[in-house]
Amino acid sequence: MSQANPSVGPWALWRDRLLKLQSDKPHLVLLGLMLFLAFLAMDPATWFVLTISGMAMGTMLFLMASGMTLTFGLMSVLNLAHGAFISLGAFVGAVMLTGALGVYTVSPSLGWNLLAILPALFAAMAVAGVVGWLFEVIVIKPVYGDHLKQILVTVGGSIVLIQLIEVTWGANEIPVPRPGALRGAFVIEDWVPLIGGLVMEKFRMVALLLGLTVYGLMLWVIDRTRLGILVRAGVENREMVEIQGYRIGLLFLGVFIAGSALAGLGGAMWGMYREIITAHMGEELMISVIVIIILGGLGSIRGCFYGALLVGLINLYIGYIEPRLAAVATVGLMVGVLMWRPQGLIPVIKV
Amino acid sequence: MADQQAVLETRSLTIQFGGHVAVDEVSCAFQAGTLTTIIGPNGAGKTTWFNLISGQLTPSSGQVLLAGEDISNLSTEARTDKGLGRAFQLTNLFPNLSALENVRLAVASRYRIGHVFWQRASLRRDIEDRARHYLDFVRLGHRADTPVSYLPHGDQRKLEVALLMALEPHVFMFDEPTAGMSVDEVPVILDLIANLKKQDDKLILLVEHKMDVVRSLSDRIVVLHHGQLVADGEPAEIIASPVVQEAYLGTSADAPTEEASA
Amino acid sequence: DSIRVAHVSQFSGPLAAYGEQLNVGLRLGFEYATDGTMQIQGRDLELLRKDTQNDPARARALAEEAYAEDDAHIVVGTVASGVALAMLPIAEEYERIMMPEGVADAITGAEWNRYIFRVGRNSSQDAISNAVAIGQPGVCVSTIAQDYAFGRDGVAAYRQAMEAEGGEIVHEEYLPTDATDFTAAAQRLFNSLEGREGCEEGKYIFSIWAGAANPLGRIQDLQPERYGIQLTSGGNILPALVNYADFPGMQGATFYYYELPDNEVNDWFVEQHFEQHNEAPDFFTAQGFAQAMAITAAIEKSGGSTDVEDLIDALRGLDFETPKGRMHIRAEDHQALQAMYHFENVVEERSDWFSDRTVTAGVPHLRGVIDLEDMDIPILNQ
Amino acid sequence: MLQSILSGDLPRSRVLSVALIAILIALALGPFLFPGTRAFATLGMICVFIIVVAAYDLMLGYTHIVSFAHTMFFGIGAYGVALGIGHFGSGFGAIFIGILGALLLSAALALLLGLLSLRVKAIFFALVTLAVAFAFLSVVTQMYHITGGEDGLRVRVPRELGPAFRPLDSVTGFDLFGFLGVLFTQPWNLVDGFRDAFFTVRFTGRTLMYYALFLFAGVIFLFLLRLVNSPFGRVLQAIRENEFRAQALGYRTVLYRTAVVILSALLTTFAGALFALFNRYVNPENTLNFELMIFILLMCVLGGMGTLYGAIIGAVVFVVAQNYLQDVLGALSEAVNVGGFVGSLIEPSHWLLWFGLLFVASVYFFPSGIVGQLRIWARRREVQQAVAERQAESSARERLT
Amino acid sequence: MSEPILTLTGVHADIDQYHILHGIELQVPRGELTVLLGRNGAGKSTTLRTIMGLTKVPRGSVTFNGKEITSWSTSRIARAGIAFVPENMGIFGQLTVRENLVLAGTHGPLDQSRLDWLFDLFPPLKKFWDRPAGNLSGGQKQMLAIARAMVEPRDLLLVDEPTKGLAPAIIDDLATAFEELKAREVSILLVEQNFSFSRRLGQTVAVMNDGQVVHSGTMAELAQDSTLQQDLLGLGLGAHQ
Ligand SMILES: Nc1ncnc2c1ncn2[C@@H]1O[C@H](COP(=O)(O)OP(=O)(O)OP(=O)(O)O)[C@@H](O)[C@H]1O
Ligand SMILES: Nc1ncnc2c1ncn2[C@@H]1O[C@H](COP(=O)(O)OP(=O)(O)OP(=O)(O)O)[C@@H](O)[C@H]1O
Ligand SMILES: [Mg+2]
Ligand SMILES: [Mg+2]
Repeated sequence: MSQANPSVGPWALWRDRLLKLQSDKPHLVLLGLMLFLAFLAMDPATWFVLTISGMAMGTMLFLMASGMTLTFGLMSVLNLAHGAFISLGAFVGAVMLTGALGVYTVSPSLGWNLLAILPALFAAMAVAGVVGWLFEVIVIKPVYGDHLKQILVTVGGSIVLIQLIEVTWGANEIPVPRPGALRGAFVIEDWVPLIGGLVMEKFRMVALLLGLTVYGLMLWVIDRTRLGILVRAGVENREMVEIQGYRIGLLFLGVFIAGSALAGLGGAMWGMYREIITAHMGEELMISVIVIIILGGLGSIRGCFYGALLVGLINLYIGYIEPRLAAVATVGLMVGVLMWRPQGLIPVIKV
Repeated sequence: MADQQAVLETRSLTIQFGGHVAVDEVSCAFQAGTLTTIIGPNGAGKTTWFNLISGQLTPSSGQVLLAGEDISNLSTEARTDKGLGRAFQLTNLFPNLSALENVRLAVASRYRIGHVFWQRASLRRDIEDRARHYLDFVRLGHRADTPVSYLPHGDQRKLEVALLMALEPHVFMFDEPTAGMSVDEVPVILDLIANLKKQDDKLILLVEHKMDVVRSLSDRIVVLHHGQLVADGEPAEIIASPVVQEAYLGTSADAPTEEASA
Repeated sequence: DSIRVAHVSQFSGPLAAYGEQLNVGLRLGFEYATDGTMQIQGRDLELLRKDTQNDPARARALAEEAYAEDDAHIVVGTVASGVALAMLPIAEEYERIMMPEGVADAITGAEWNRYIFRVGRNSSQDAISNAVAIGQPGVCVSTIAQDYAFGRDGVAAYRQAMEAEGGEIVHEEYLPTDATDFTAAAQRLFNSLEGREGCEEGKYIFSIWAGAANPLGRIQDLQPERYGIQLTSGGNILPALVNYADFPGMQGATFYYYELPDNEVNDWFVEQHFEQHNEAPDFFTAQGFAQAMAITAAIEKSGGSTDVEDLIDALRGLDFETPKGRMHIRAEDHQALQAMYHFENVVEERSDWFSDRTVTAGVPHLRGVIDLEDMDIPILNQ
Repeated sequence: MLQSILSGDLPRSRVLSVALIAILIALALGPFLFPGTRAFATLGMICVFIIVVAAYDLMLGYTHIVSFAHTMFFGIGAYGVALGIGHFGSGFGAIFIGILGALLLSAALALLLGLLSLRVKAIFFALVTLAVAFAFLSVVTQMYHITGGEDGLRVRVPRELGPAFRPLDSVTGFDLFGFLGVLFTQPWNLVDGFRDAFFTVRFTGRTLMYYALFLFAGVIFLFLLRLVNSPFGRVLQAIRENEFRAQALGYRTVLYRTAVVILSALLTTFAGALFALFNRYVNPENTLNFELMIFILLMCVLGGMGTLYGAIIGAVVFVVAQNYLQDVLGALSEAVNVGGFVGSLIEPSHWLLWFGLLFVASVYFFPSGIVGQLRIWARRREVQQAVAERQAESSARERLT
Repeated sequence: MSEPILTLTGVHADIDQYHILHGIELQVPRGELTVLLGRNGAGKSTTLRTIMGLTKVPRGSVTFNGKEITSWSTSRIARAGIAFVPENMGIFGQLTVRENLVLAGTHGPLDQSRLDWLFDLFPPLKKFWDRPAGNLSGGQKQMLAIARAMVEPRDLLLVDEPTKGLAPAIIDDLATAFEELKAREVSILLVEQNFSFSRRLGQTVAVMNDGQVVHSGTMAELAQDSTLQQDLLGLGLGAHQ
């Protein structure tokens, strides 16, 4: 303990590395810290279950939040109607699962189930995308560049969308059958050390996979294609992008459609998770979505992913330790992170 | 050296952005009643140095002293309070307010009435009169009621100067005041600056790329290059020096010399 | 002079469906009670309808409006407990009858006044009947409920009744009202029951949950049967019962499911409902029906008088028939009481529940009727 | 005189002046012009929201601080009074203590928020406040043994402010809309209509409360009007336009911003307290909800940001629409009576749909708010008139020569 | 001589309710550098913006390469082969220098030899290649803005006051660059206050005042005639140049 000179030797090296890590990769540091603290606070088996479940919950939240951060990051549009698109996705998904594809749903075979799930997810994305298209043209286009008006207009639009959902599908809560193969849980064999005998919900595992896939795809598009640069430039100065010869209107429209479709996808998944859906379901998620996208750094896909993981985890950990504090803990986490990093964990947009 | 205390002084002032040292150990002192021009290639660190002095940026190391007092840790506002005035290189005004209102804000700051909330601002004739005075000073009297965003670029530059004047500081810092101003307007602004110089207690710092302007106005020229202070002295001597010729005026140097010789 | 009944409930926004069901039930009930004449004791019946938008302030204003401007004799209130509670003082101010629908104990408890009559069940009734349904010595139960008055009251009543039956409450779990992820809670519930001694007659997790995201499904996913734990819960609206398909064999108690009660009124009600709406009547439709039956019975008892004191006298101790069976309004706290239905859940495919789709659902099958005498429903307004 | 009361900031549009005068009369004589409890409640809510929206506009319109935590302060005021009365009984002392406590808490929270806004900027700040407001809401809901949770608290106002107190008996009112209705639909019954339009006003403690509310709204509005037209107000504008430059001019923008946030929070808290006293019931839905926040924002933008008069216009238009749109739809769907999808669209239960559409449309059609738009029109007319005059003059001169 | 690459006939322009241009008549000969002069507020910048389709044109017509482009959208005009360096530079501060240039190359990857030429002209671009453009100095931003317009071959360059804020050495290089562009048959319309710079490069010249073109002719003619200069430009100071 009694190091003669702390500024040399391996200690200093490690401290420097840690400091660097802290400033370069705050998201990883935070994630690690949270996992570690939780590990101290509970027994390993519980910790394991909560961690896996929390991550899965996180990726599901990511599916829902990614669309919003995408539209914000790429076109600086703050779409508070995002929640309505989530609901829309959930309803379309539910209708597909109960109606046209009902038969496949009931069968316990994974193959048949997939025949039901995949079209349902695609339909949710497609319908949300198409509605997003109309929404962009009618509601959003006139208010590009003005966040305040966007907030107002999208809240108004959100009310309208939710009412239209109610007009179409009625104001009742609608049950969503979860396909047979996705019910229940995997049980880890008892002979596995430490975590033997634990269970993990199947649905969450699927959500985890889907979330990771979407994450990978989005990163690829943003990092490897010109699209990313282009739309970011458009946010800063539309006029200049047009002066370079690009049709920015089309570009933004495309991004918005993508964002809406992602909301639809997330909504369909969330509907299957909850098994009962209402038109207001998406709205109720908006706070989590907002916390996630600020936490990660508005507009950052990577940040959104880590933000979602953090929120998913803290909800479960705190939920285990003291459930009343879950909501406050989430917001507390966000405020704390922002005091540390005012632009979020992985900032892309300077304000 | 100690015969007169410097009004403004920077000591080993340094700032780094990432690995890039934009201002590198710059030490320099300025006396009252002088006009110093700072020249140097684009990106030499002139504006950054200004930002460090006026408080828009905090130095990585080194100090800024105003009348012997260390102001390195003061905010921009506090420095302005102490008489440090600054005009910006890229126009930086209140775009939706009228030209007059812009100047009036500066005057109100100078007379420290910003906190008054019980009076009607429009009844403060004294403030308005001063504001009009400065507006006329830069020949913008006829544009008093035009919102700034409607003013052409050159007029905005003039307004920038008017705001600085209205603050009535001890130290004036101009960052390329005449850039984009039409040729017939330039002399007006230059006269204005020259008149300031006549008031003994004022200190004027000027960043300028137009060499004829530099030569006719300056008492002293400071040259920055790669963030470092590379030359400091009488105008004629500096302009003739090979460092400046090479780094700043360009090797071919025919256009500037043409100007210079005319 | 006509009899004016104002239905002040939410017909738009989140709980609109319930308001609508109540209204349908109310109309059907009056149709039945008056043989389609819509007259009681020769007086015309006028049914007004006002939308609270689930906003308590607006609800209060509307109740005032109903009493002051429409001169309504009776205001039938809303299912949202909070809104219902907010409306109660208005009845006192205007000295007119109000019949709220919310289940909060406080309505006929702490916040009660003498103009308040509740035809619906209260949350203790729900909880107690559920305890009675499964309670016996050797039963261990852990509860999960929402963390607010409704949940806490319910669990307290449940605990009392359960202990009276000889069962044991092992652990109480409370979650925020809007919780959607129950993994952590399930983990703790399992921990509380796993390996516990003295639970020969069964280990149960009991949930009292209002709103859409019921925790039972999520808990079931984590396979409680591995620890020999069963689930138990009260009845629910039909859309929620669809998800009960995941819990075959689950037992509990409910105040209504249209195939459980066996009486004439219910037969007529179910038949008419299918005829008019082409789908099964739900929870709140029956509730609205009962409401109408109570009003009609009271006015008949008062001989057609709608004077407030006459109505209060008539309603106190009133017995009347409803689809849920015979009901009785207690004189002490104006709370109506009914027998409850002990059910067991059977998974079936049903095409008749909803007009537009076939569902696989958990259908409550009757195990027994829990009579009034079997339940000790506390009087809370003293 | 008028100049100095209105701090020289006149309506600057004839239509607006007329509307404002009409609103002033309607609010001042309201209980005697519009019978019925709903109308009474509507009048009260208009006064409450005039304070709230004007205070919010000070932040939003004049300083460009977008905060969604405003309802938090409103709620603190409302709950402060409710809890004060709950603990110390229905007296004015209890109300005073409640308000005082609420103001202190609000000031502290506003200070924190102001400090937060230093570190976290612009849209980040806006969204953070949204989440903070949500957390506050969730805390209030969860502390149900103190706050009553979602069920809220009843406010037992002192007798002097309640319905039982009757300082005056039988005052006569004149039902303006009833009379106008007769005038337009059955002019032949004018005399009867005129006679029927008189009604008896129950002048109770609640009416007193309303007038207290009205008075406070008026005074606070005029105070704010003076504030924004003072040198202080000008600095706020400067901060809104370009904070960076305002700093460079020597203004300590931190202080100004924090002062504005605190002042606005305090006024809103006070409005919340008045709301609790007038409404006699508080719950999270009514005082802390995000929806309420958006409504405040909408009133502000609809009326015209950065024009305090917008607060009045916005509050009136919005509160009236919120309270009566459903009735209009009801009448409409009865009159039209079509079935199917279209029919269900105009069902009164879907009034929110139309409300949402109005919401969106109002942002489009009044991009600078109603007041802003009226002023633009007024100025355009002035210019046209000036041009026309000049033409007339010149043509007259031509004719002379 | 061939027909002009750009012709403005009787062009009026409005900004909001203000009428700014009153019937501009202007021709830019193909392959030449035309200088547009005038005092502050004469309407020079507005003229350039109007050509790019950025202001409303209630009357008049703009013809480019024989095609009427008056009512085209800005992006279409740009794709037709016009590059524009606006007065405020309009660089994307959030993007890196590289990304700024990548975007300017609308036809796929950038041509390396052309890039090298630009790096030669404006060395800081190379130095700050992967840094956010918002952090550049005033002059460096100006360089980037100009480079962006030259990164691909275009038929016509509209440049608004390129020399403001540039050090003399760079101005010199810029002049050389314009010479080279001219040699490559690129036509240039240049708005410039720096008379010595424009006199050196300009072949034709137009002088604006109050939203109208009040004089047009060759540069040689104007450069000789100091009374004309005095008249049109008020070159009190410039006269001694
Ligand atoms: N957005 C605007 N709204 C109203 N008027 C404007 C606007 N922009 C410019 N103007 C007016 O148009 C006229 C011409 O402006 P323009 O910018 O074209 O001048 P300029 O010749 O480029 O001047 P400078 O040399 O100063 O850049 C000016 O009188 C200016 O006031
Ligand atoms: N915030 C910043 N982050 C990173 N680099 C910066 C930042 N600000 C300035 N620089 C860099 O510092 C150097 C000095 O810039 P500065 O603006 O001081 O130049 P300047 O001498 O004023 O040049 P000019 O004559 O072009 O205005 C430039 O290379 C610039 O890229
Ligand atoms: Mg500079
Ligand atoms: Mg210009």
